[in-house]
Amino acid sequence: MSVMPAELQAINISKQFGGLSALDQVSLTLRPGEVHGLIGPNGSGKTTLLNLLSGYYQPTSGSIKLGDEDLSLASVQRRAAVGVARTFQKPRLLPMLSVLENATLGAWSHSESGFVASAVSLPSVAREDKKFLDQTTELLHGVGLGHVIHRRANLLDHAEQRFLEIARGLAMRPSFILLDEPAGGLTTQEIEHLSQVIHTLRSSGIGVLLVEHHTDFVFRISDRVTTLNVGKMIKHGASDEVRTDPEVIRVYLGA
Amino acid sequence: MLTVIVTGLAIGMLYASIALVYNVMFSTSKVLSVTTGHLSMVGGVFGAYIISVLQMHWLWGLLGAVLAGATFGWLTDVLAIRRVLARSDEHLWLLSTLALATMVQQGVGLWWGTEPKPFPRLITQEFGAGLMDQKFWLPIGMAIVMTIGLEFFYRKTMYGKVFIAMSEDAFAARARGVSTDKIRLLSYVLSGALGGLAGFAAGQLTFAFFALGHTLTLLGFIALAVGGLGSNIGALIGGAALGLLNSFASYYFGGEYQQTIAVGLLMVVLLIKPEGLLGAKNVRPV
Amino acid sequence: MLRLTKLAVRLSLATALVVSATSTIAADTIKIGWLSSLTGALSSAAIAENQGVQLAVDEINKSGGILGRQIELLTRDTAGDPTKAVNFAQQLAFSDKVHFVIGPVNSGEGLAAVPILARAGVPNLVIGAIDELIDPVKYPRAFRVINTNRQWISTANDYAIKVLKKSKVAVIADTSGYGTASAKTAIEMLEKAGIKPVYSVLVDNNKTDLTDEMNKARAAGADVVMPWTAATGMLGRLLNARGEIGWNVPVVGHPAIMAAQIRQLLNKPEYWQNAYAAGYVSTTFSADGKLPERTQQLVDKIRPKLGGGEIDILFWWVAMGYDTVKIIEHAIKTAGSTDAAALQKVLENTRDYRGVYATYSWSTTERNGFPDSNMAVNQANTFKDGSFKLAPR
Amino acid sequence: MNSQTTKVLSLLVGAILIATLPFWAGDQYQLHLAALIAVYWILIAGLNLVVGFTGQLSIGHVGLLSIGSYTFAILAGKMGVDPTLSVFVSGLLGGLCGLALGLPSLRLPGFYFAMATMAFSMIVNEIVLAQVDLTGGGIGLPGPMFPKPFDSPIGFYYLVTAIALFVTWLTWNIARRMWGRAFISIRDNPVAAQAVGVPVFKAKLLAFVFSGITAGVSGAVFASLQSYITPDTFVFELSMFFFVCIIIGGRGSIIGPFLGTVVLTALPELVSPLAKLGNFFYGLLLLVVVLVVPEGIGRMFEIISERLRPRIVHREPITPDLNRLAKALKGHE
Repeated sequence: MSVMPAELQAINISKQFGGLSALDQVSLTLRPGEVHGLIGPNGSGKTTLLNLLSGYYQPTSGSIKLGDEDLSLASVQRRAAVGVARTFQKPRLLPMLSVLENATLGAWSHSESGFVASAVSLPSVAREDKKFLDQTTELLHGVGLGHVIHRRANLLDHAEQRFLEIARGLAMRPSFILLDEPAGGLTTQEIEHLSQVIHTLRSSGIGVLLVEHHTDFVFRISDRVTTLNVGKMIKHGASDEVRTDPEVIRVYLGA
Repeated sequence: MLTVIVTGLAIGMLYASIALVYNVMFSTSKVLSVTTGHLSMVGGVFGAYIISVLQMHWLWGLLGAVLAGATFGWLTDVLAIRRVLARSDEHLWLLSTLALATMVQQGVGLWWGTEPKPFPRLITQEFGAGLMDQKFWLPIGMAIVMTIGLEFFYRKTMYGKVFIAMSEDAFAARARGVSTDKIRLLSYVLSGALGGLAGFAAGQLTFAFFALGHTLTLLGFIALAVGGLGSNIGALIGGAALGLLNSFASYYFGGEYQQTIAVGLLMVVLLIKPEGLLGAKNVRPV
Repeated sequence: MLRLTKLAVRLSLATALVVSATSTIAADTIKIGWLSSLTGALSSAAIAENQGVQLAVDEINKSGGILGRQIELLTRDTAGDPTKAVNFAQQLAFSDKVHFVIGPVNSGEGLAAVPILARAGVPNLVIGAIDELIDPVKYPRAFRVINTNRQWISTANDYAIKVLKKSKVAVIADTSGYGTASAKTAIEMLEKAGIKPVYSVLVDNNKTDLTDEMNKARAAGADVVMPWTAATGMLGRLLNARGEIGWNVPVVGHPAIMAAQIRQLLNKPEYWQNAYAAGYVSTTFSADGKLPERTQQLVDKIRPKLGGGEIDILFWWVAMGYDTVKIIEHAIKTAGSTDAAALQKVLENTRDYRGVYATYSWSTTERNGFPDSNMAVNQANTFKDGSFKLAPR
Repeated sequence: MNSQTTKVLSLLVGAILIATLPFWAGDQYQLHLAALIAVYWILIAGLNLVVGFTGQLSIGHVGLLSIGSYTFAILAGKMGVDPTLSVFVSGLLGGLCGLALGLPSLRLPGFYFAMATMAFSMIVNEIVLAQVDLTGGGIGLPGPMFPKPFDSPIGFYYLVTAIALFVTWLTWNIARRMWGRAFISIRDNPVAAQAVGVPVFKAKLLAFVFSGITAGVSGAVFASLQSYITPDTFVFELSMFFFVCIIIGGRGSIIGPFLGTVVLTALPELVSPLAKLGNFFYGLLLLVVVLVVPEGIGRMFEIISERLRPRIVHREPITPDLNRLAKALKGHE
């Protein structure tokens, strides 16, 4: 990859809902091929920051940049097109479709077949669709859902739904993937599989933002960690540096 | 000219009352029910049946209309809303209320006949009363009484406050021990009664006609959308605007384009100010 | 996964459903299709005509049927919907294979069904009034029993212009197929007689208040109001509006002005004064209060069937219904068979066939059987047993 | 026999049945009924993308049908334009009106959109009634026949069946590929649709315009089948009928709504008391389906069969195949 891969940056981001200030002057940089943990107690603004990065909210002040492109006001669809994928705290899937169909939906931005071309089923459309389906099958086997590829999504258990949403994100061939509390409700063995998957993503050059309140899991696999409290950034740095920081411990163990 | 204003205002107040009924139902269930217009139609038909066919006193007619509306409101909640709200799919309640509304409209058509039948005089009054004729002032009076009544109900009575609590945040209300199902059922029975009342009051203007259901649902909705969802004053303004626009248009350009003009007004307002004149902006999606 | 075999089962089940409608084979009965709009907006005429049709069929069957064959009446309620009329016309012609079809009643449905029956070659007694329903070339087997719209309009126009000596006419019609066609014909015929209508409007027959229209007509200086609609509701509201704005202008127009339903719709009985309508000699009381002899016979025969009391429906509808079946009887008896071509030939040569409602004559070129001489103008509020007194000359 | 061959086999059986229908159909009335089903299916197949797949509740498609019918009757009838060309123009105009209706209303929430479509069909009826010299107003217009091979009932049946199969093929191609998944994502989870980049408004509009085109074409052949059209022909009941066929047949499938159309068209004609009930019957059917089996009767067979012999869903643990994942991720660049 000749060109230096672009970074996803949030610069002095603030977000107010009416009087309530959810985020106050927060900055965060997400580099390709790096796992960046984002922790903080409930209501600290973690999900708000994630929603700002993924385009569901517009910042009140500050900006979001991908390389030199300013994404602050870009639509969710625009961010998907430039390679910013995300998962949700409560997986948002299509219950009536199979696992394979759900995951293949992720490849939407890369599909060139227009509505009319699809209607008359041009060979290019058929070829492209086959390519997407094959790639997604590989991804699904990769994340460990090989055994349920043709099962309808509403028959999946909680863990399978989480991994399916990750697979859908990967089908978007993202440069960055923002995971919203992926470890929630998983068994320790499943969390182990999750960290292996995240390591594989990192080694293949994808930048991973990990929003979690399973702090030991985050510290174990993150390169760098940012801690938020009441909408402000209180510590940012290497994983073990942040783990031993008195301020972070105070916030987590409670005054 | 004056007759055009008075007729416009009178029919406008019927649309306003239906918009009020939409608000009452929406406050507790976040559902805009297709049966709203049919409540008034049922009120009008039952009122006419009791007074003209059964030859009973108009008070019985009024009671019959309100009861019929209330029962229909109760049916709407039990059949079309309760089981469907349990499933989160947004469109289902739209399908179930449309189904119930169509059944009621056709059922009334088969029973009451398909031609508009005249609505009896309520207060003994000369027919040639022109502008002072009761058929104009009953709906106008009814709409004003309803608005004041609702404001009083929301401000002063305990149930009223619970309604508002539920419309603000149903989840929080449930957390404080409010049985939301019971309250929603109550609000549908109340809105049924109000709808029946509005239909009864405007009966002499609209006649007792089975096909009124869908028309009133649409025109009541336009008054609601123009006035702004959730605001009772908005409903009055929206209803008046729609009524006056229709009567002026049909006087100057002939009656053929009634619906086109009404929907034209809706489209203009929705394009400029989607939440209507006084409506509340809706909150964050995710 | 056996999902797909279930698919095949479902598919064949559905198509089998379509096939299962085999018609009942009853070779010997004479099958008459009756396309009546017993429900829907303009159902009052069909309900009355149905009384006449049923009476005639029962009478004929009791007396041994036609040529020894009983009549099987297949009544289909089109509810005033042209799509249903087309479907039923197809069903009667091809599935039930009827020998004769009476109706449809309303013009809109007639325009849809008559061509279908013509293409199927089924003899059709037309009881819709507008002119477009009859064409000796396009619809050779369609014979009209009812008078034509032009006969109604010319009778009413002559009365308004020649007898009442009015010259500023206001034409008010409804937006249905019948109303639109009649307004156009009425205005044409008035202009041919040198009278330019001062006001004309098409109104939805469900519109609940006609005060606007009547005010505009008065402002335009009209001295006679001529309504053309079959909707009794709308006519009632027109007469109410006339009374409420205190405008004593004569109303001359469609026979429905004289329908009994109007009486219940009027806010005051006297609103029915100064209202006249095209009527028929057969349902007009003579000076000494007697009905024509054939009409009186039918009145006595049908009274018990209508509850024995006063007959509260327009009696010419009943008489016409009765005549349609008698005409079919006449045609089959004369032709000696139910063959469509033979029936067509018989009807084409029928001259002065005396029915109750009228005396009919058809020819190879004339499919409108109702003679001008049988028309009359009646006074609306002289309603008695469905018949009327002659309007003042 | 795996599912693939049974699928092809049953479609083949279906195709043969449809192709040979004129020869085993009882009489011309049933042929007329079959042609009517094909005409309705042309519209419903397009509407299925809007209601069944994208989940947009349009209850005003009778307006688009009447636009198609009147365009055809005016062009091919009054102005003597070649009927085949008139069908294309009717479809085009249907699409344009779909665009005109969709642009302002597709941004609105569910109920607003439903009301806007209902109002649209009322407006179309009003305009048709008012423009007497163009549309014949209340009198209506004759629906002209098609030229030589298609003027006979059997010829016409094959024409409309061919069009219906073509439209079905188009919708099948869309439904089974990326666009189909995008539509279903809009219906079931708009937030997820946005997340993967689906242009929600543009997709809804495309589906709506497509359904406008099919409604226009359906209107054209409907006018010819009916041989005469008046404003009373295009009643609200028809909008309800189209829409109920899809909901009852099962949303998100094509065969379900098709079976819904066949059954719902044939039933009132065969069971005459149902015809009198008309709208009441459709309302009752819709309410029962929405309350009991919202996925539609099509899926009911599956639900029952699953309940009869429940497949034991054995849970296998998730075991990621990391190097296959790495290869897949690398494969993209």
